[in-house]
Amino acid sequence: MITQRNMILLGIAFVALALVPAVSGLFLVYLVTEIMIFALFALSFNLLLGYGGLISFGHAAYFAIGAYACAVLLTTLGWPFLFGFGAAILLSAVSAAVIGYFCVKLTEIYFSMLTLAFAQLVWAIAFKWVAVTNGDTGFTGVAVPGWMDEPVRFFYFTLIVLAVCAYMLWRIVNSAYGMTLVATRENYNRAEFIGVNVRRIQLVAFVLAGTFAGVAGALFTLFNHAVFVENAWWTQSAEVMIMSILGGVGSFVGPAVGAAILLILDRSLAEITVYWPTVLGIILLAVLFFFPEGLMGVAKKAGRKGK
Amino acid sequence: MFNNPVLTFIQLMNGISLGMNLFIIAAGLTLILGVLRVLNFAHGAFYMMGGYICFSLVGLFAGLPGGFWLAVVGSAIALAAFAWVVETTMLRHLYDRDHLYQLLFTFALVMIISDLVRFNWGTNVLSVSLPNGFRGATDLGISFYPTYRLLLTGMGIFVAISMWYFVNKTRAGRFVRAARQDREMLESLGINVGRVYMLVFVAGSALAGLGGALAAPAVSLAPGMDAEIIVQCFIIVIIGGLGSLGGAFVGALMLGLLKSFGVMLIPNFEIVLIYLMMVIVLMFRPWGLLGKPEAK
Amino acid sequence: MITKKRLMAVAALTATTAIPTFAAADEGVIRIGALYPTSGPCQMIGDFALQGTQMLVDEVNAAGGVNGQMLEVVHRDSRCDPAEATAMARDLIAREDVDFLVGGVSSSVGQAISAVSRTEEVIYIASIPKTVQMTTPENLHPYVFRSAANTNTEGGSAAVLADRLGLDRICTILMDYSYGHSLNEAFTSTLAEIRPDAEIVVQEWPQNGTTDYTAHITNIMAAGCDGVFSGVWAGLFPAFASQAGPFGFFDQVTYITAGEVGSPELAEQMGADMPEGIWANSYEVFYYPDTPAHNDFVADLQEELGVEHTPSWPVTGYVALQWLVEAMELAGSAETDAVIAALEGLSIETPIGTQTMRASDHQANRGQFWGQMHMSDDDAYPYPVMDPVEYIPADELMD
Amino acid sequence: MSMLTIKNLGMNFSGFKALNGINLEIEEGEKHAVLGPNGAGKTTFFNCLTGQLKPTDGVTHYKGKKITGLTPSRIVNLGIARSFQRINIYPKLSVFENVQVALIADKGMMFNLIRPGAALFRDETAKMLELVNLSAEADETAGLMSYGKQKQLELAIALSSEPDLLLLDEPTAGMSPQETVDSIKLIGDIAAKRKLTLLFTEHDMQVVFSIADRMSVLHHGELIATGSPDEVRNNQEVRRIYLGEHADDAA
Repeated sequence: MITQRNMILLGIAFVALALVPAVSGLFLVYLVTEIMIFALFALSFNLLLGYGGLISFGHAAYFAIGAYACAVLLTTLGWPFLFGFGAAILLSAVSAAVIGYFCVKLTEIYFSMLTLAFAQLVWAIAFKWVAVTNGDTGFTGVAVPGWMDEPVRFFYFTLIVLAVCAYMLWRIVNSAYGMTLVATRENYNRAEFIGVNVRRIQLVAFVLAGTFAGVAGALFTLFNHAVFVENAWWTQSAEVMIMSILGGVGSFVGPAVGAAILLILDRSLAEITVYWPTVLGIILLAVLFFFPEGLMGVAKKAGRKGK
Repeated sequence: MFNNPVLTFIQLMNGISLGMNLFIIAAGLTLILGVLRVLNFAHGAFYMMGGYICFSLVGLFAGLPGGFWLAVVGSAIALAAFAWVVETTMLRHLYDRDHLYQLLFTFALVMIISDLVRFNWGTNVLSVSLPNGFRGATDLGISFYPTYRLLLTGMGIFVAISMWYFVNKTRAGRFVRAARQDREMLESLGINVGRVYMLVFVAGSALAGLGGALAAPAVSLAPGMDAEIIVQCFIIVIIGGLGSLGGAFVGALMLGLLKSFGVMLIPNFEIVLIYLMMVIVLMFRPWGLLGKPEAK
Repeated sequence: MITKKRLMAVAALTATTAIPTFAAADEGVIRIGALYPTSGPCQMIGDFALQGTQMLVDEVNAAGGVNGQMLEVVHRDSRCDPAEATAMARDLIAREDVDFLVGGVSSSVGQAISAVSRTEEVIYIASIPKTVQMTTPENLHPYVFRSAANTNTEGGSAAVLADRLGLDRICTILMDYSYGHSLNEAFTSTLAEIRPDAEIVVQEWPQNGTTDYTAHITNIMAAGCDGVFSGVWAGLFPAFASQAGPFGFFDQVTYITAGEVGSPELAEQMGADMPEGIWANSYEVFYYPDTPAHNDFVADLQEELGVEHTPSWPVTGYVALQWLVEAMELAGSAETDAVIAALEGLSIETPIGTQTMRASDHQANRGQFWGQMHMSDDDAYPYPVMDPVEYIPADELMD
Repeated sequence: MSMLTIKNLGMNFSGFKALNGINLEIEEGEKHAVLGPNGAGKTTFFNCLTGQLKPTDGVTHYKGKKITGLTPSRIVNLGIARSFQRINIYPKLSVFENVQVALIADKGMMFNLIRPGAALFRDETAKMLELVNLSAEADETAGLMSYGKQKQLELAIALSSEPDLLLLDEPTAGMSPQETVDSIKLIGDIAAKRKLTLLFTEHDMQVVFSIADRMSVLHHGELIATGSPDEVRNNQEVRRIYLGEHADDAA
């Protein structure tokens, strides 16, 4: 069965990733760590966009809440790592539940706008609540536990967290719930008339997506020993959306691949030209007009032709 | 603070004139949103282009009488032309697609336009001098007030009235209203909906250009000015109601007044308050203060 | 088939990441990682600072290098974004194998690079970020040094000026983010010390990103103060001036502004729109001081940039690197620990005078050029200049 | 007690009375047709019963429980399912999945994050497809099938909710004469087999008389007659304003 083969391939990808520190220098270790963090962020986002058809414009909020909570709990309050990390994720989940409760009442443009408005509110609070977040200077000097405070160790920590989260997300999207979520995306009205409480299904997606975004945010904090208000700004929400589209929202791994592409493009283009935003913009236009299903969509199509 | 009537009056004028400048820009955005249903993130970039083009045209028309005004008109026309190119070559092919793709398209535009501006005008802060005759202040009886800001106020009201007239009293305006409500109905009437969309996009963008050109002497030009304005415009449009011109007018005034009186009443937290306002409106009245709820 | 393609995508991904090559660790070269914004809103500052950096490298290399080793600058675009700067700083260390980091513009980027320099144990010279937070005890670490003046010096020197101008009722208008708040602390505490009778009447805090200051202008004018201390920095000042001018703001109050409003770049940009008689500061001005060292620097810069009237930002990049070069020469090596030891307490001759790096908090005693803006008498340079202009030293103000 | 009791139901669209003072009782096992020309308010009537619209007046009880004001999904969970006049399926999902999802929802598995959805209720799904004669099309993309088959699928989805009361909105709309005959036979068989109560709207008289045991006539939002087919056929008012004047429309 395809599902099983895919799992095997993901397993191979996992092993390949696990070998990165052994075969490459520190810079790849850093780059891949960063890619893995944003891949998780994008995977969480795609639960909303790809599976739920919900265009959230404020997904950065939960990333930022997880990131700040992790920083504050570990550093300011000095909690033990597991409690701090866990509580940060829990806080993202709770915020997503509260915010999501109001957002899923709206549809389409209004849903997007309310998610944006809430995310901007989170940003404004992070910006103004200087005593806790250190405002625009950024929260630096995060107390990262010694056992993971080393690039390769942190790489493996991230890899394991990513693998666990990706597996959970994979199970979720293929579960009975995942199928129902897709049904609500395909036809909101029909789903209601088979007895599905569509809002509640969407709320669960919102909370799950927020939770995993929170995990990504907490990882980001641990990786950088810092969090910045920019992580809550709407451009971060736009970025995760671009990642998902680049990779393809129609496939499970698409957004993760998109995260890798965007980060690699971002790094390499900036070295070639100061006009990297234009190049990125043109790539985006090309995807929109010629490959609307993203890179994974292209790969699938080519695969079908090849067969 | 209200025990100083002169101060209150000036703050009122500050709020109104700021609101009116914002209205010109937000009116274009709400028009596009209402009719095309496109969340146009590039609207701020169009505003920025308007400002920069005005800067260049002011230099070009330096010798001519009324050069500044020519430059303002020229900027609006330039943006209309630019929008026409964008619409006919790209945007129109996306109308049938999910609005996610339209959103992404406008992101791509933002990236490319900001680079175009950088390439053409550099990253120095540029300023456009206030036009002759508008450098000083005018006696309003209660106090003196900067003449150029009075002009901005007047322009905002002028645009509001002309747009109201256009939308409510002209044949073309009727189509725009109809397109806002029901695209299919318009098609069944044999109207070329594609043309209505194109004209709305062009007109909305011209308003962004006009707003940018008029703002240029007051705000000075710098990269990043697009990002600042777009968030404000979205706030206005949401508070007023997507697609509602009257709503944009009220929303712009509210935002302007909140800014001028907010710094006196709730210094430091206006930024939180603005987003809170946006959240509350969307939660309880998602169609905005003056918009109408959509029938499902 | 889906699955095969998926595998290929993974392979392609691995391949692309592998493309960037490792920098050959050339023993004979000392690599300096420069992090300046060359895109986005702070690009202008970054471009100039980078030119200053390159100029010093060229000078040093032309003279045979440092301890026989050549210098090489590797630049990454920090984009005025701390998250980006963090990644780029790491990239410079891990991929480009740089020995030192210099740069940063905003406070947050400064903090971000400092955080990397701490974990990676690489020396970082902050050439532009001014916030005192970088060198407060909880943030200070052995690897961060600052060649820029800090906000204490900038705000404090403004207070010195306010005292000298005899201002008693003072309003402030400072941007509502860390730079503004740090300036405020420095200004008010110094003022309380040297001019205890002066009163802060009204404090205005424009929001980050605002383009409309009229409400603040109106409040200040209604407050009846005789002086205004402002943190509306050069990038924002033209908008502020065009809004405040028609109200008669600058005629009513004595305006003292931090944030490089006195820099020649801005003066040339604004021309006659620059309000007459305001007090402003700059990192450097090409027309002062008239010393051989400074004149040589200006001449070199004129040649380097091909302009007659040189901008002020290059000196920040230049001096930051000068610290490293002199410290390496003193230490006789480019080893991190040796250079740290050499930097602590080091005094160097910069184009704008002698400066010393304090051992206690790694802060250079960089002062501030202050002056009153007037249209120049020189027909060849018809722009506002600081006249009179002076250098207010940092020693009394840094803390 | 009647299965469905509708009292004084009214729906007002900003001044326009789409439905007005409707009173109707449906008994268990009944096959009840609602007649009326286009624009008479049939679809609005269904929408008000199933929670799609919130009526401005009146209450409806289902098996003694008030259902007015409940959400569509709650009403479905109580045992009322419906089909739509316009095809309303998941066009991009396979036929099999269309039904499987409905079964997942019906069996209360929709919040199960762990059990793989594709493995659930496969036998039940297959049986349901067999019931509506779509077994051969199980793996096809639903939206690409013929109109008639999509209608059959629509029926299967509605049946998957295991309703006691099934509301069918114009089940034969847009079908060819042959499709109509087949489809009506299918509906009749299933209703008999599953002991369903049927409430359906229809414009085709042939269809109505072949299947309904009671019927109502809706005219300008008002119910002008209810009774057995013969009673309604002979009702003076119906004859005058519906069969008489609009005989062509009704045919």
